[in-house]
Amino acid sequence: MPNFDKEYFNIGYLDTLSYRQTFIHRINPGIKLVVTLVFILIVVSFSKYEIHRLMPYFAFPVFLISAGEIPTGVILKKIFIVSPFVLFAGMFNPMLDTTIVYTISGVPVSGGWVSYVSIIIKFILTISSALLLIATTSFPGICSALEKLRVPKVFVMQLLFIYRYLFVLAEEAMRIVRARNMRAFGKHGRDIKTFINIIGTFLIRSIERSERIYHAICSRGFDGRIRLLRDIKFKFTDIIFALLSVSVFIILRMYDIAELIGDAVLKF
Amino acid sequence: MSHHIIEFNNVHFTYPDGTDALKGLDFRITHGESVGIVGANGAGKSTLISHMNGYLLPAKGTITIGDLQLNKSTINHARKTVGVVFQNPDDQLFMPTVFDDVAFGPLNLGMTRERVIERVNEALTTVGCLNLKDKPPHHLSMGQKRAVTIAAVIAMQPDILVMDEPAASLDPKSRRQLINLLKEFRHTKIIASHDLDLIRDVCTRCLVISDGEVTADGRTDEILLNEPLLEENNLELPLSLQHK
Amino acid sequence: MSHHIIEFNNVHFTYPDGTDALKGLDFRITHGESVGIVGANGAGKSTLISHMNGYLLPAKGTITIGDLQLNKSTINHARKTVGVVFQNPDDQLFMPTVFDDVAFGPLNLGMTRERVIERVNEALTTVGCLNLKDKPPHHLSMGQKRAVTIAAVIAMQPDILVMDEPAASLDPKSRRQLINLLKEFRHTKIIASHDLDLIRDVCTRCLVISDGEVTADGRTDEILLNEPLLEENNLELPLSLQHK
Amino acid sequence: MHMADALLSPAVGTTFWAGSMGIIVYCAKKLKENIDERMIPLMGVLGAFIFAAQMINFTIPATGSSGHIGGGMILAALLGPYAAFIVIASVLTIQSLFFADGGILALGCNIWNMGVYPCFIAYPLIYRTMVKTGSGSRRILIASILSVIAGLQLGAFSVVLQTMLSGRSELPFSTFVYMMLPIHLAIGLVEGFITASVINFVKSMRPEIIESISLSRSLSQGVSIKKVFTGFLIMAALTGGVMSWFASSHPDGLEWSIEKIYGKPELPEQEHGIAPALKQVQDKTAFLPGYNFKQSDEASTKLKGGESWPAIGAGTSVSGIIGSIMVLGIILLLGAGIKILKTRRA
Ligand SMILES: Nc1ncnc2c1ncn2[C@@H]1O[C@H](COP(=O)(O)OP(=O)(O)OP(=O)(O)O)[C@@H](O)[C@H]1O
Ligand SMILES: Nc1ncnc2c1ncn2[C@@H]1O[C@H](COP(=O)(O)OP(=O)(O)OP(=O)(O)O)[C@@H](O)[C@H]1O
Ligand SMILES: [Mg+2]
Ligand SMILES: [Mg+2]
Repeated sequence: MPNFDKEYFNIGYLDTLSYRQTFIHRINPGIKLVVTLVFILIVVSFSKYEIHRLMPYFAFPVFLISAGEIPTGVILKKIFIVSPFVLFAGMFNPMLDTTIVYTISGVPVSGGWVSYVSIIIKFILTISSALLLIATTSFPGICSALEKLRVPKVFVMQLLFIYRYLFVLAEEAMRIVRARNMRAFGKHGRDIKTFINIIGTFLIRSIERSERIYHAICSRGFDGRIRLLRDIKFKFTDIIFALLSVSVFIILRMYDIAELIGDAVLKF
Repeated sequence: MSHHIIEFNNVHFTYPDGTDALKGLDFRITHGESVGIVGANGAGKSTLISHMNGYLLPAKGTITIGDLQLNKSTINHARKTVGVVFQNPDDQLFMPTVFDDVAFGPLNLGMTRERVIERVNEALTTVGCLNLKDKPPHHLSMGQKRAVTIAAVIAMQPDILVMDEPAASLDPKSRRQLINLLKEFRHTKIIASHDLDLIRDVCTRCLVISDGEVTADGRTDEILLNEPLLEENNLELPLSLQHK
Repeated sequence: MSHHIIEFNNVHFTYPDGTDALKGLDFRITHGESVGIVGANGAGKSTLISHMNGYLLPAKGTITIGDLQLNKSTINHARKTVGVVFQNPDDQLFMPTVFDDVAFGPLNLGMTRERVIERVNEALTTVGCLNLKDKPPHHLSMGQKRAVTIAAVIAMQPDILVMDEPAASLDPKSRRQLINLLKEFRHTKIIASHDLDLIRDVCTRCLVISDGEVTADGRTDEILLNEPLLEENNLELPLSLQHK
Repeated sequence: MHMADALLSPAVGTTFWAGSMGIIVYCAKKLKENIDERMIPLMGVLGAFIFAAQMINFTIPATGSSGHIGGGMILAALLGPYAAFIVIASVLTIQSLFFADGGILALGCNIWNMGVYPCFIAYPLIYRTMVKTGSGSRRILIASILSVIAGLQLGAFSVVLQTMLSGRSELPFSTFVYMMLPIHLAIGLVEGFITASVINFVKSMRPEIIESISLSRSLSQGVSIKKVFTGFLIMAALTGGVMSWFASSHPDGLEWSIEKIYGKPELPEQEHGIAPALKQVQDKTAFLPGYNFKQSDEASTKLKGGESWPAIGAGTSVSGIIGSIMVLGIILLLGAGIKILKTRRA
């Protein structure tokens, strides 16, 4: 299981970034979602020995970071935190696949190393595009896009509710931990029995909170349907963005740009 | 307009764990009155307020809102008539943005898009939060959350406005703004609070609750000067009258 | 006893989402002082208080408690020395019953059963909540919760007592008892509040915080009468001075 | 045990996306038929609770390290399988976006691994059959431990399978299984114990909560076992069908389709994808338990014998490397350029 340290839960900052106003932030959320999906699919479609062909795809995250004014460090840090499983699962490639595929100035490189590097590059590309999607698109925006894409309403409702109460309950949990630590010195008070008392009480409180929320919803005329007053229109720029980026992804999939450039340089 | 009347008749309530919180409440509030509810900690004020639009239903006795007696089938009417601002704003702002939240009620009332937008803008302007429209509630400060909760209730234009401890954790200036807002609201309003100075500023009538019963009911300026009564109910003279 | 000294030196703090909440705080509180902390909503009072026993650690600058500089290794010392009552009582009562909750701290200090029971009863009696001993905390009224939180901290008999908005939702009598309790507490005490009358009653010194900095620091009776300063900080004259 | 985009092939990723989406639609329909409105905020708050509760940790006895709850089975026990599945799926979706846990393509696999097994296998087949209204706390304890372990083992095994089918990792099947299952057995024991204790705690403090929730999730909450198995059969057929279709035309599905469209058959029949992967699985399990790295080493080299490294000579690879560096350089320069322009204008 991942190590749930503080950084992992520090999602408030990404959320704050998503409310900025740049050209990237203003692009229709649905378009951004679909473009990101296409990007990820194309990236993972490369076979495990292709490295240099993946390189041009860095253009997408780098473009989003710079045009969306997203601090690079934040994204890098997040990528670093979630990496262990991938690093582990790919770790054996260099040991097990020892066919030599490259010789770089006399140093032989095995297929295993190539495929390991390719996994890591894919990892960076796919993870950063997911993070950048959320850093440049407000979550409610993504949810209304999902609704437009015919994702079941109950599911979208759940996403909205969890998003809303995630922050409330996370802070509540943090304050509970604070209260416990204040009166538990060092390791005392962290035993499993106290833990169950705390979690159980927290669960009951959450359930009771849902009752109050239900009442609040009803007080404002809830009848089983949640209505959103929001219509997201397609702007001209949205369509341009979608067409441009998808065709660049496909062209890069068809032509080996890195190698073409490399060839040109070598000839020169 | 009998719409704006609230009447409690011998209302009893017991919490599931056996605590008798209300023990036969009796009172009647008519159109346009502004009523303060005061009393010791644990006297039953919040429990009483939870009955006003059916969050809790009485175990015994009856509650009448407008012309209708409150029960499971009239609960929706009560919810439309009585707008309640509870103690914790987080439980009441459930939508992902301030705009969506304030629009939620009017949309459910079946208004047109334009009317809804107008109402929302109006309500947010009243509480001075129009600039927060696109923010998610978790990016607001406590005082801002409270203001938005009030806007969400105002946007539904309830006939009766009810608030539980509305000034808690507001700084003195925001508290003063809230007092002015309440003074301007022309319909029936009911406010439970320990802030007796606020009650004195806003309410003309005052109910004193003690151990689940009404022990006094009268003009605010009489009740809040009645020192033996105050003493009995864990209360004090409003601070602005305690010249030092 | 240098035990009871708190010193902040150019303390900066930024929340994970980028909010700069403290921007270089400097002050020194010595043994036996009683200090009020006032300021607008969002000024940084609660953030400051969260630093007092290491719930938050400064991004820059140093904090000294007694003889020790506060850091990860001295945090347990700070927690034993400084008892903090935070703003929201809901999050401090995490055990299934009021008794368990108040006993939690003393038990962790390694006292015997008898001593713990004695301490708990004493603390609950002080705040007038002995009868609530077996109730689950989330089933208390707001004011009762606050009183129990105060009991939980008193039961640990800290050297330095810190409270964030301690009187909110207490009824006037409990508020008065709290004031008396605080007056009797002989060690260092620090109180953040919007209740300027309480500050005026309990504290001899007063810090005004504005936008993460100390904008004024002086005798309470001077600061709370300085109307331009108050105005600037969303504050008002204490109500008991607003003769009407 | 979050599956990750980088370890997936498009075929495996999209198949499980489709599978998980199908189940979400199915659950949504089920919920719509007989929902108590109170369930909507309850589900949302419990989803947020699962996140928040993971921030509270405890010391695991004997080891001294700290742990936290996972929570899937608590959700199933409180909400019933359909609502619990929707909540788990939403939690994972938010995790994949905000925490980038796994990624967006792997979301399908993750929902499958962490939602389907606990909600539609462990819960109905183990928990529900053992625990009835009025069951004692010991029964709840045993049922929780068994069902949590079953759910986690199936999920972990599923991670291994998805990784193998995608053919991005060289990890030998048996090693992978040996590493995943015991760890998740230990996690399952602790998690099961906590699940039971929390359920018992809520039951003792507020029995009416459990009752009223289980009332509100009304009658049809029992999952029909026949349906579960039909569902799995369909999914198995779908996976098998889609994958062998992809595998027969080209190992890396999307690559195949793009090239088909743009007519640039670049890589001659490569021999990986499902068929060799399955063969690899067979080979690997055949040396159970006495495999050693050298053997599997040979095995994989042998397997790759037929696979031609896309005709790249030393010359082209050098140009590839130089090109990569240049491309990266250009991208970074352009990115920096945009940033500078933006700050200038601001
Ligand atoms: N959910 C609950 N379950 C059981 N008892 C409760 C619950 N909520 C409140 N009580 C009890 O009911 C009584 C009345 O509580 P209520 O919250 O109405 O008081 P209040 O007048 O609002 O007090 P305060 O001024 O402190 O807010 C108290 O004794 C309280 O302990
Ligand atoms: N967890 C948090 N994450 C991000 N920002 C926060 C957080 N808590 C507080 N802030 C911000 O830090 C600033 C200081 O907040 P703080 O809570 O210290 O104010 P305060 O003086 O206690 O206000 P109040 O009188 O309303 O209690 C505010 O701008 C607030 O929005
Ligand atoms: Mg109350
Ligand atoms: Mg504060």
